[in-house]
Amino acid sequence: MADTAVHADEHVDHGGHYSSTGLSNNKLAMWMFLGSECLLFGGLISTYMLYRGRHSENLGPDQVWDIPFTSASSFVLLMSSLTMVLAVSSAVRDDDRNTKVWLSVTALLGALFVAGQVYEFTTFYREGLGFTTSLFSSSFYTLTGFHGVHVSVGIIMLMSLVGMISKNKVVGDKKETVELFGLYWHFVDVVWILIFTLVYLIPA
Amino acid sequence: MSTVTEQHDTHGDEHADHGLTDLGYIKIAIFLAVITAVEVVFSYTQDQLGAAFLPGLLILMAVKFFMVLLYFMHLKFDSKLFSLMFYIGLVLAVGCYAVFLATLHFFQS
Amino acid sequence: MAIIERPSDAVEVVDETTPSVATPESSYGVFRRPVETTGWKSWLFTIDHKKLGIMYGVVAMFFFVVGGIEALLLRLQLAGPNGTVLSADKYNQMFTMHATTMVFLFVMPMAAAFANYFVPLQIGARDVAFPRINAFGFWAFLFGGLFLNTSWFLGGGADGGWFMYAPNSSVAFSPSNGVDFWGLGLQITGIASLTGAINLIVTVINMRAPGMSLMKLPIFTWMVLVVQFLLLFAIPVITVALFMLMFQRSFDATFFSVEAGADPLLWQHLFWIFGHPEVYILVLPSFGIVSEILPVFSKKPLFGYPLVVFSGAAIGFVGWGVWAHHMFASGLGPISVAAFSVATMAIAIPTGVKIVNWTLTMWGGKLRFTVPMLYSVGVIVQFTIGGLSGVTHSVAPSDTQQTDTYYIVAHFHYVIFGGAVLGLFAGMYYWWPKMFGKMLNERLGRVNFWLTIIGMNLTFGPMHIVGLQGQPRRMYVWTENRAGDGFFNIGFWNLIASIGSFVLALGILLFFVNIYVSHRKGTEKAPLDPWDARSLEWITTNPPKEHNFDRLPEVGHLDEFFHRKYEDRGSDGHHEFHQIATAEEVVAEEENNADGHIHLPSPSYWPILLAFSLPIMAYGVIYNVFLVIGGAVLGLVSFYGWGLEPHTAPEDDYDPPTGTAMEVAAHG
Amino acid sequence: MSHEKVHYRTICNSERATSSLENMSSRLFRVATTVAGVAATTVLAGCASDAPQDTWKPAGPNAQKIQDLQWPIFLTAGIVGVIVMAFIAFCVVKYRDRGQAIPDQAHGKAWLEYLFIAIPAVILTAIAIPTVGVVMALNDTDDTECVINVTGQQWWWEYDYEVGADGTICGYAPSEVAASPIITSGQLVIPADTKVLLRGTSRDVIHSYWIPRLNGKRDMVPGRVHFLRLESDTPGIYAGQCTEFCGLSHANMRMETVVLESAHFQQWIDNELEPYQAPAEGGLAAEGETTFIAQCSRCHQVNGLVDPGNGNLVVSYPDQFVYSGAAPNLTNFLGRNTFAGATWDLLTPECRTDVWESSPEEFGDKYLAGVSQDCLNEIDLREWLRNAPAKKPMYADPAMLEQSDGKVRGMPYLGLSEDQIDQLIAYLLERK
Amino acid sequence: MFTTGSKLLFGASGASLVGTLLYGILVGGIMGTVGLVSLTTGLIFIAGINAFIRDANVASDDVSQFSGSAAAAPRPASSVWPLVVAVGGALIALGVVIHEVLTITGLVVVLAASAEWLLQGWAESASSDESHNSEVRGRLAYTAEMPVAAAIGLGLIVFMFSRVMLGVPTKASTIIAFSVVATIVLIAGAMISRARSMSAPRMFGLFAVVSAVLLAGGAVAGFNGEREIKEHKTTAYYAELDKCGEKEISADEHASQTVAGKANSSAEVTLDENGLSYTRPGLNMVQSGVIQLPRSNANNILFRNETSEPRRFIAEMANVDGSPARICTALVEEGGVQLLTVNYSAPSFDPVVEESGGYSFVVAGLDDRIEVIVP
Repeated sequence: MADTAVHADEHVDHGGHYSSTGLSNNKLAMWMFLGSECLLFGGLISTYMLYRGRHSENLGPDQVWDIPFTSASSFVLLMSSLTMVLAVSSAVRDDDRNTKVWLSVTALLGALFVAGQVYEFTTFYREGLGFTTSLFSSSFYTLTGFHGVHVSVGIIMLMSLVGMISKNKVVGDKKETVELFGLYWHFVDVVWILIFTLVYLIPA
Repeated sequence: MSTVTEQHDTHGDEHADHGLTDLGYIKIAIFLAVITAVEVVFSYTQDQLGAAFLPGLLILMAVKFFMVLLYFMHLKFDSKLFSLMFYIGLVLAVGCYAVFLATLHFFQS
Repeated sequence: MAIIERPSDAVEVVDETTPSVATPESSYGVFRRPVETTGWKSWLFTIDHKKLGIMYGVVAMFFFVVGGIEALLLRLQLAGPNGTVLSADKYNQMFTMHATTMVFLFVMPMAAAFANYFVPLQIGARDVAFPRINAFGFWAFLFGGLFLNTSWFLGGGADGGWFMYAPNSSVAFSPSNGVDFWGLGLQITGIASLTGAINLIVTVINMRAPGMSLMKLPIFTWMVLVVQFLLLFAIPVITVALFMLMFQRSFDATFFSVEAGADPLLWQHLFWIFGHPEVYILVLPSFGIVSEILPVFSKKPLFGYPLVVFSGAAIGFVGWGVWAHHMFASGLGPISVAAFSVATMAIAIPTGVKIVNWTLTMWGGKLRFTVPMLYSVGVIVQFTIGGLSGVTHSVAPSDTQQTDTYYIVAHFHYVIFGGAVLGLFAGMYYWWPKMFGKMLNERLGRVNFWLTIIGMNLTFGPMHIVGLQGQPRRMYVWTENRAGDGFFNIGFWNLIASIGSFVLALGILLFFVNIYVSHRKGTEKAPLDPWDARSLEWITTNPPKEHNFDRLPEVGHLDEFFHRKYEDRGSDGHHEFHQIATAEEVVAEEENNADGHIHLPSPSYWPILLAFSLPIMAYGVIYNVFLVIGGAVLGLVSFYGWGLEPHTAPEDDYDPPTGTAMEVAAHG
Repeated sequence: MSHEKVHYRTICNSERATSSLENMSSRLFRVATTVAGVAATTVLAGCASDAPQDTWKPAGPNAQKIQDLQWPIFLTAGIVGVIVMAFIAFCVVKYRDRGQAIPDQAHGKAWLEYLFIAIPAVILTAIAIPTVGVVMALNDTDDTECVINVTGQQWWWEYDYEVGADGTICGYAPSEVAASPIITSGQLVIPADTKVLLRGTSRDVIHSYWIPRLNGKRDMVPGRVHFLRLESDTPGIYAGQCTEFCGLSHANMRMETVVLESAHFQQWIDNELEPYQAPAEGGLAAEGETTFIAQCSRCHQVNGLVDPGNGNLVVSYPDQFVYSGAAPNLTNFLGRNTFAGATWDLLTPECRTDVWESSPEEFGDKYLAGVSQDCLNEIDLREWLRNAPAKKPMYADPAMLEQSDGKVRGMPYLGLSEDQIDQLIAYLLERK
Repeated sequence: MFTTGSKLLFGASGASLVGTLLYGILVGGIMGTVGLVSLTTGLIFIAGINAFIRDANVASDDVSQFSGSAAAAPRPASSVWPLVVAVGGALIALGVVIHEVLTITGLVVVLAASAEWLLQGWAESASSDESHNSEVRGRLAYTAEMPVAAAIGLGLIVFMFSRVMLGVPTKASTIIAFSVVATIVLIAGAMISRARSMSAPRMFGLFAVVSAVLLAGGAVAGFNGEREIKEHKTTAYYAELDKCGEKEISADEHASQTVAGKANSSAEVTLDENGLSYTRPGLNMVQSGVIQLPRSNANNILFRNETSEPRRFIAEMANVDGSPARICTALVEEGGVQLLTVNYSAPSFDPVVEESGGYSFVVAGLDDRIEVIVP
């Protein structure tokens, strides 16, 4: 840990508290949380990679995927990352109106992505890939389900953030809160980038 | 009785956030969309690519991963401590799970 | 409860003649933010790291007694051949719950107790970085522990061993709800540890006193930092495994069922990737405590401080690469077995460095053998025995002879009881005056120490021999025809171990007697600096004020308190230390120029509510899905209640300023 | 050891000081007990008795390889332990507070610290190299001469002998061509001086096959096939026990490996494969046969058993009644001398010690004699037939069954009457 | 703070809640649980009302305080919640007739609306100045309103849009619908953020129109049902029809050709030019002709095809009652690997098995076979 011997006044982070590294506690906590989430999604992805061939006599991965649709939904999640960044940059410019607009657009795009997931799961289920059909299906649904829950929680946070900004109830530094929500959202998008390539594009 | 919740007025010593401009972000987003499209094309032309298929896909994935990480998540411009926190988690995850899959003969053809 | 009218700005409350408007007790009635500083509410809704530390300690000691009773029952069953004290099923539940309670509900929370209480004090901070998350962590741990132990009354405890290998953990092989309670209970305590880890890492990195660089950090805080990093990255792995176990048991997924072609080793790998960092999480905090205590009673700084820090970090980091040494006999390929065997040996080096540095700290010192010092020397001795017996089965071939026998039981009891639990007792005796203002009785402490050491060696020593004579672990009964003949056979050693366990129990009982004796009426208060200590937490009153430091201390040296009390007047290499200030003077100097406005975050009831929603959801998974939805809604609402709540309560949450007699009188 | 002396004198500071009496007594007392404790444990370990599963008494080349690697490491650990304890004890005695001045606040000497990294590193590399060698040696199974399938299930072991392509079993040609391969349980019979490879799996949970005197243990994991090399030069009976927690009766899941000379092994194979002889008409054994067919043949298979009533082959389907899908094959039940997961003896105590403690030369004949009428331990066998779940805890009572869809785990309570038990014992006496 | 009245009520509802839980878990029994549950809800409802109605706290005998209190003074403002409660009640009735989902939604609407109604009544009487009242209401309500509103919004969008995508006739049209809506949202967002002049009410109007369209689309798609998605036929299905033949069947197209994690396989069967052979992991002896597998135990058999044209691997199971006659993999291309989990319940010397030719591993279209002995 590089010992940042920085003189005192620079140590006051924009939260107003004294801090030894000049960084905000919340952002440090969020990055640590994302670091530990790597382990969580890493475990789920490696379980999926182990069990992807295990569907004795049942539907295999490539018989079920609908690559065009999934790439469209990946495109949507990517764009929601863009709108999130625009929301953060307008928050930094203290332009509340645009922040709210871009946050709602991000939430809407996220909702579209989740709708796409629900659609995809229903079609797989109709095609005979239930949660308990085979090891491949159990591990696939668990991985994408966990990711879907993270996206949905993110959307609910985004929508309530819009509500909080409009009612001016945001506790602490508004810029930083929007930035932290942005970090969470980008992490969820980054995890989908991994899932999209490893699960869908690499044929079993 | 003032009922406005404590609103810290952020005093201006915030170091200039020299991230990208909005236009810069849009350019990156388009670049990522193009890479996604290339990846999908890769997945359809597996047999033409032969051996370069798997490494190609993985490299494209890594490029997208780090693009979003460094630019959208501002890791490139923020303090090294944030990158350290995230990269310890990433390295541990990739390392441990790679060894775990290796012991289960995952990488044998 | 409901609101009494507030004076509206429009109406000018001027003369006394208008009806005496009952000033608002407060505007929100029962939903008011709790701001009391005394009484049960101050404990229930506290966010003060000291109160939470004490509560962690009390609950951990309670679970220590529960785990201890389970251990005594196990030893009673194995005292003689064909034991009838416990049936096979009860025995399996007993040893599973003994291990789970001791690891997850005693040693980890006890370390959390010391970490919560002393890390802010040692780095010169007023509180942890996120006080309300700290409160949530404690309550989630408490509810998780209680949830885990309600399994006894709802169909029997978990009965698959503390690492709950698959397929034995599936519904067909352990039909009772015990394993569900085990899995969901550990999820809840896992969430508690994860939030605690994030909280403490940010505290140590970001809230050190001015001047305290990372290389001037007290060694206990260093070890806690390494432990929290281990927790931060280990808990998600066990969360993945426990979710899969839950899906398998409650929603009949097929993760570990062999009929679908599953590989049971998936559970073993995931559990031990968490499991091995977990055992370093157990032992490193008490390494930190011992490294704090030895310099104080040797009157010498810790020998090779930077190396002790780096070896702690090395243990933590290399700990991630050795997990498969728990699985040498489970059929990994020869290359993996050889690789993990060598990696496991590599861990012995930093551990060896720690033991040597402790001894060299004592070398040339001025040793005073108070009870904390006795316990610390006990840790060095017992942990060395445990460490050396560990080296013998880091060698894979000899591990295939020893794994899953009582030799391993002996090894990990020497390492965890000898290494961690003795260290925690040393910490309690050392920091008791700081926490409670009273000294624990020295004579009773010595008897407690010696009984514990003798009991421990009598119980776990013979297990080495019984293990090498081939008695496997987790056998609910041993019989004559496998015990071998001659006087010193397995039977003899099992009997000695059982007797030893009761001596140990007596030793531990004496600790509680000591607490009672030292806190009776009339026992005088402890002096401000009873041990002539060295680190920053002693520059506070006993027990410390709510805001810890009147002035954030300016830190110049590693052992700041020692350097404020003593000055080196020697010249050209010859050292001569003279006391320049007593502890009282140092503390008084701090009080004289206290900071003006100290703003402390105020208590809140959202953490306990959010923590309470977790067991409701867990019961829902086992009994009825609507409970899950109810718990989820409660969780969501309290999550947002917490999110919308400012750090410090706006004034209208407080009772009217107690200063104005009139309101108080009117309100009555 | 020489370097030890040098560095001790330099760093120990020279002041001497008096010490109060009280400190002296507690110090000596502590040092005495630490040294006594360490000495006691090592001494007592030495004179432990010869338990059957002693891991320090190898009786085969594989266990010998482990033992040759193991004992020097125990010795090194002991020596390092004694040195460290002495180092601590010396420190504790020497530097007690005798009122000396505040010691030099030394923060540590770099070279000393690196020395104490180097020494363990050297010792550990010295241990690591032979370890890797032995790991590789124990795992190469190319020179296998005999493959036997070992299958663990809840709470007993089953062995079936691989019939090679040329019809031989472990290289021994049976006198008649076998209708079905040899299946036994509890006691694994192997020829002496042969490189036997156990190919092991499990039918329900993870078990672990371990004969301490022949080789280390190997987990038998369901859905996986693991290999364990067993070999022994001296005939005899070597005890072992399942050592991976496998549920209720993990403690009652034992096994023995019986090592026979090649002639005796040939005799054993021929005895195992001789066709089924029905018991003499009208005798108690004949009634026992009908009771066996009625009560036991649903799960227990006796190869070649023909139902006298309708003359067709009696085939048992344990997987419809037992959750793990198998029950011990009783074709040569009294050919072995333990039963019910090798936990109880079929021999009376005297006969048992006679067979178990016999010298390697006459062990073969004693073992092949099987269990005679007067040597039969009737108490345990009757108790087992009367109420098996009471004797050995198994999930055999219907209340616990709905999770394992109605199938029992282990032998259920059959409610046999006393004379039915007599008939069965008479019948079983002929199964050798 | 707690008046005696509310202490009694809160205590009673707490006690009955615990009683219901204990009774429900330990004893069970429909009648008891229903009775206790209704008792608890009643008590909680009354305690709730008592907590919200202000005068419960004023000492009843102190007339001066009562007359002076603000509750008596201002007229309660108009509120929408009574209307919503009525709509909820209607929904419940409607649901009983049409579909019970409506009843549940009606119930939820009634509960939510009455909670809001009580809250508003309580907040209004908090004090006479307006800003404090909204502040008080906000502080309590937002904790529940914001997340629940967000969750309902998310649920609506996801459900409605997925119904639309399922209702659309072909796969291609789903993708088009999906990307079109996404681009519209994106462009609309860009335009709104550009156009500074957009005032709040116009934006609110736009938002109302969009949600109306979405609801209508979802309802229409929901009612006329999903498009017909046919179920993929698996090799298990064809095995029952005894169609594990040589030629390709619909279960074969782009079947996956790799199996990860080969550590836990009982045997690896390889088909090459000179026929079928197998190796057991850990014992590198290539064997053929006969293989011995344990009985009633799941064995993972890996099949690797080294020949040039695609082959199908079949395990003959000699249909002992209950188990299918044979199970087979999909067609394995050259160099591909597939997994088959076999479980033999009867021994190979069982007469039923012997009549049907015994257990064996065969490849469709070739006569080479590996006989399986099950002891």
